[in-house]
Amino acid sequence: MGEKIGIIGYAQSHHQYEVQKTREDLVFDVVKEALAKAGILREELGTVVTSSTDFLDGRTISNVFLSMAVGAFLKDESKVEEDGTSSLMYAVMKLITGAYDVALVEAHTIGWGFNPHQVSFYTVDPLVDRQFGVLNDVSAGALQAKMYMDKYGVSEGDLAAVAVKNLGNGAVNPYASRRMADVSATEVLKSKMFFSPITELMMSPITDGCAVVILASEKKARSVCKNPVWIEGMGNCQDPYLRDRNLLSLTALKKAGQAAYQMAGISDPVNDLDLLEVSERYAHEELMICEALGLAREGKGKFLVENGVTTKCGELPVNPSGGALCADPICATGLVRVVECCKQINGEAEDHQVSGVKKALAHGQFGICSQKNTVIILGGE
Amino acid sequence: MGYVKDERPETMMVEGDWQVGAYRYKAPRLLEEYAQNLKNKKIVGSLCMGCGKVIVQPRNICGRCHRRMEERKIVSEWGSLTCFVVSPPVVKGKYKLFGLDPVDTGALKEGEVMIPVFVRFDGSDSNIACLLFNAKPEEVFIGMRVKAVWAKELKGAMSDLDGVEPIR
Amino acid sequence: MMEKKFDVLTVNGLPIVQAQFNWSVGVLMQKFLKSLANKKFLAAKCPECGYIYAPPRNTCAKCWKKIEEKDLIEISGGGTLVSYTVGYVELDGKANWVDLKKPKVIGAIKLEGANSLFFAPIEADPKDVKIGMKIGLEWNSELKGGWKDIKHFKPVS
Amino acid sequence: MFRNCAIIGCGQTKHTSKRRDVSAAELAAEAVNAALVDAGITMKDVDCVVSGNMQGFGGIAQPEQWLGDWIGCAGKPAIRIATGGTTGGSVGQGACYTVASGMYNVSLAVAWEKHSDSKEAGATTGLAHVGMGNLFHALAYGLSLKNLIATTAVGAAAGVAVYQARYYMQRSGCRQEHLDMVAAKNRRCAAKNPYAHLQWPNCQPEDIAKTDLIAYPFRYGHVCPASDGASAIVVAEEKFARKHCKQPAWFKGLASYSDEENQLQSENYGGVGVIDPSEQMGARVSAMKAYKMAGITDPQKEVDLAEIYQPFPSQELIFSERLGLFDEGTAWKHMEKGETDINGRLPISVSGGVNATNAIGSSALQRILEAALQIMGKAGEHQVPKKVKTAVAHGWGGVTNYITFTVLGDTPRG
Repeated sequence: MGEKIGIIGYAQSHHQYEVQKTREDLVFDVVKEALAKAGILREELGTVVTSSTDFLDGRTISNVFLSMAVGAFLKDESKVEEDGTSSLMYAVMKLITGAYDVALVEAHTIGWGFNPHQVSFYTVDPLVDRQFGVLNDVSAGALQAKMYMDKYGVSEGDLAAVAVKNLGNGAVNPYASRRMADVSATEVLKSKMFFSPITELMMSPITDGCAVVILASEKKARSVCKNPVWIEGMGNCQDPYLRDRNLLSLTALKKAGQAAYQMAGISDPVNDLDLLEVSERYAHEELMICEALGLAREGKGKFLVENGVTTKCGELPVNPSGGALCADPICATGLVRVVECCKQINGEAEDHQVSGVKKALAHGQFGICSQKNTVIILGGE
Repeated sequence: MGYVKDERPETMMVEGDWQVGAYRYKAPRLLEEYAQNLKNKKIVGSLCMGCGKVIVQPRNICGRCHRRMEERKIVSEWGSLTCFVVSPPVVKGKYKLFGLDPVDTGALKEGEVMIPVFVRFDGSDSNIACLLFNAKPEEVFIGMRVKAVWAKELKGAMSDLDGVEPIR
Repeated sequence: MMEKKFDVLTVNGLPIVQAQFNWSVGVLMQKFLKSLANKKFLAAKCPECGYIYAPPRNTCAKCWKKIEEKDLIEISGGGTLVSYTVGYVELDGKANWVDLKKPKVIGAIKLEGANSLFFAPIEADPKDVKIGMKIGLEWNSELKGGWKDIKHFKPVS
Repeated sequence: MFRNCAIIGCGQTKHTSKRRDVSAAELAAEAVNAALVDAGITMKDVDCVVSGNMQGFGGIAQPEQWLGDWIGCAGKPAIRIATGGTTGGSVGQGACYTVASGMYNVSLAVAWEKHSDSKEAGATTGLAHVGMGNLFHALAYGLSLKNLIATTAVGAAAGVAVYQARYYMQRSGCRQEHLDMVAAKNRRCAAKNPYAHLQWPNCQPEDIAKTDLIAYPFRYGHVCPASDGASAIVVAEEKFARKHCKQPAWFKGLASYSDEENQLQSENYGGVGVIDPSEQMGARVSAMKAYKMAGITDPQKEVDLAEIYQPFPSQELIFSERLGLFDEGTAWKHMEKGETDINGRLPISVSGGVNATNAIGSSALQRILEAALQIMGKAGEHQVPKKVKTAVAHGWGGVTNYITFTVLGDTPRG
């Protein structure tokens, strides 16, 4: 990357199933908080990139009435209709060109307004799968989980272990919506079955939520911020549609990860990274994500959890904030991961702080079975 | 000579729907406040303490100053036209809203000529769209002074402000 | 239409409002749907890389070669079950989860003679379903040329 | 650092009201193929795909997940950008930023719309969905049906553009006959563009004046159609561009500033502080920024051609002034003299523009594409006779508050 881009401000909302705020207020409050954190005024913004989708928000051109709330009045504005990490990537690219100094990235989803799983049904092939009416993100996720478990000998208990780990982590995260301390594997397995093997506690909860990150060019970042978090690498990739894709591994994430590692000069992710925050919509996805990011060989992801490598006090903590299993505001989930990484690097994560985090990886995904993936590598000074 | 026609074969179609009506939204109580004030023949707007703009109907956030508009201001029921359009006579079946014909529902009468206008009520910095009554289309001009026409029965609803009419 | 709660209001939509669509399918897909009436299940073989798409499509995603009508081949419609899930709920189309009285099996079928997976409900008792099973296609008695011609997918012994 | 980048290939489909010979995926693929062929490259050369459309119109959420395989997303970095009417413009600018930042060398931008997939004419529910939350909200507080119909939908199609036109006409002294002239020019130009939708060879203002009135000043002959169609461009960095293209169209400046909502309502049925929707502050600021980036000091002299997003003829006049191409209130006078015609001093929307072809998601990308074609000299029958050195492409969307503005040139940025 030619120029260095730093994160100077970030904020997230308290994610809940039904936030008692209008969409406009929800976004406005978080944007205000992030601007205050960065110590800059709205007038100093150069460009604004938002992230939300029309079907999830229930408005065609979902960003159109939010321009004022995100502070984009007479500012360069665009909307990436994907996960927040993709809009972060786009904003970084805009900053690298030098066209603007400061960028605000905003992502939100109102999950309460309309069941996002119904929306996922609207994303499948309208000529084939939508006609059969059985495919949605949960059933497809279950198919993937079953295939993965069958191939690599992973049991339901292994998936439950992931959920137990993340739910336990999320219990001390004040922003998480699903906070269940001391949940046991049996409880996870006994919770309401949706599509076997996926139970309610193995899938991410629907929440409303919003996250904001403010980026700045190196010069600007150093002038306004004591401890900017630098974007060291980023990568993005999309998999083919479900029908023609290898469901057993997340090929797109592998490519995205490699691109990001190369950019950040990381050859051995296990040693070079201090922490990962990944968006796992289902328990099995965390295992597959860890494998695709090179933390374990294919099919061996379960040993990371079993041996405690990825716990909060393990060698390489994954999702100390609880991850998407504790709060999943669809479009914002990836950006929340970035915010969590920044907090960890700056030592602001309070109860779920991991000590000595210098380099962290944030992952965002979008689409059925993690079809689109973005990887961002962040580093402190 | 007219438009060039483009003929091409058609393939079969498969169907699907999108339940737009099943969405839910959260809204602030501003419109409630506005409607309740209409019952007392008052038009309320929100005032931004940053730029001093008064917006009717009240809105929550001033994007110019990026701050909440917490103050309220009652604006005059007198105002001036900033824009007007004369519609052609209403014809049954020509235009439908959500599958309903305005003439069938009794909202409009066949052959009626409407004059939708934008009005800026004195003391406000925004337009309101409504209908102009008691005026002939050829008399209307931009900048015309108008005043609010209130519904016969005030219910505390948006329909209390029926429209505007010229001040004579 | 509205309920009072906290400082914000909940605005519900009008259930009568819905958007309806009819997606045109294109030439190859039309051929596929029409030939279902003759109990034929078509697939498209990429003339360049040989990858077989079922149902057919006109552009190869792997090598970006145009696929034409001459590249259509017939396959059985049956295949091997590579994964399945038992659904205890389903979406009602209006964004609600509805509990199913009778759980439903959804399968990912690797179609015989094709490279694509096919996702479909499978008519079977959840207890009897196993990965690696052979799945066959059963036709409806009335054939009109469309998806409704397929009665269901079912394990074959 | 802004790395030089240029458009090296353009592809679009024939636009018409019903493209039912193809599926939405095949439609988008058609444009992508044409762009690759035009650039003389294969999909292997493409590093990144930027795509977009308006999902509510086709009823498919996040369609690039399904039809990504048709437009080359599979196994590649892919970004979906959608900003309403400006979707195409944002997609084109997105492709530019991906290359200009040095992240990728060759990017493909593709945008499409398939209105005929909706069962209603013009996908009205998808469109009304913009303010659906507002509408449900206001109806619950007793918004009268009569008021609603009268104010939001005078004559169904025209909506707020009627008011905007009235404001402009009041400000500038332009008359209805000038709108006829603009519409006739666009129909005539479209007849020379094989991809355009509403083609009417030798259309004269009198022909347009014969069509029925929707609401003064608009006639049926003025209004844009709802088209099916797609367009795609290939953007490449300098070295690659020079190798593969004799005359690439270089990106010189770009901006997309948004204004306050221009149409009476904000979220939750609040009012807005914009009195005059023809003022278009967003367009003015975008133009300022883009001209500055491109090093243009006097756009009236330096711009050779403009592609303006004008679903209604009044908007061609409004935006050509707001973008600094004419003095305030004079665009119609220049148009009257034939300066904006295909062989005029400053040809505007000689492809027929959005007035003749409106596949919403793709329309704004088509503006960039047509501007590029003129610079590359590939426009064919509607190529302007003079040498085009600098061309500008504009798009508006949202509730007339979003603007994309792109300056293209025949030489790279200095």
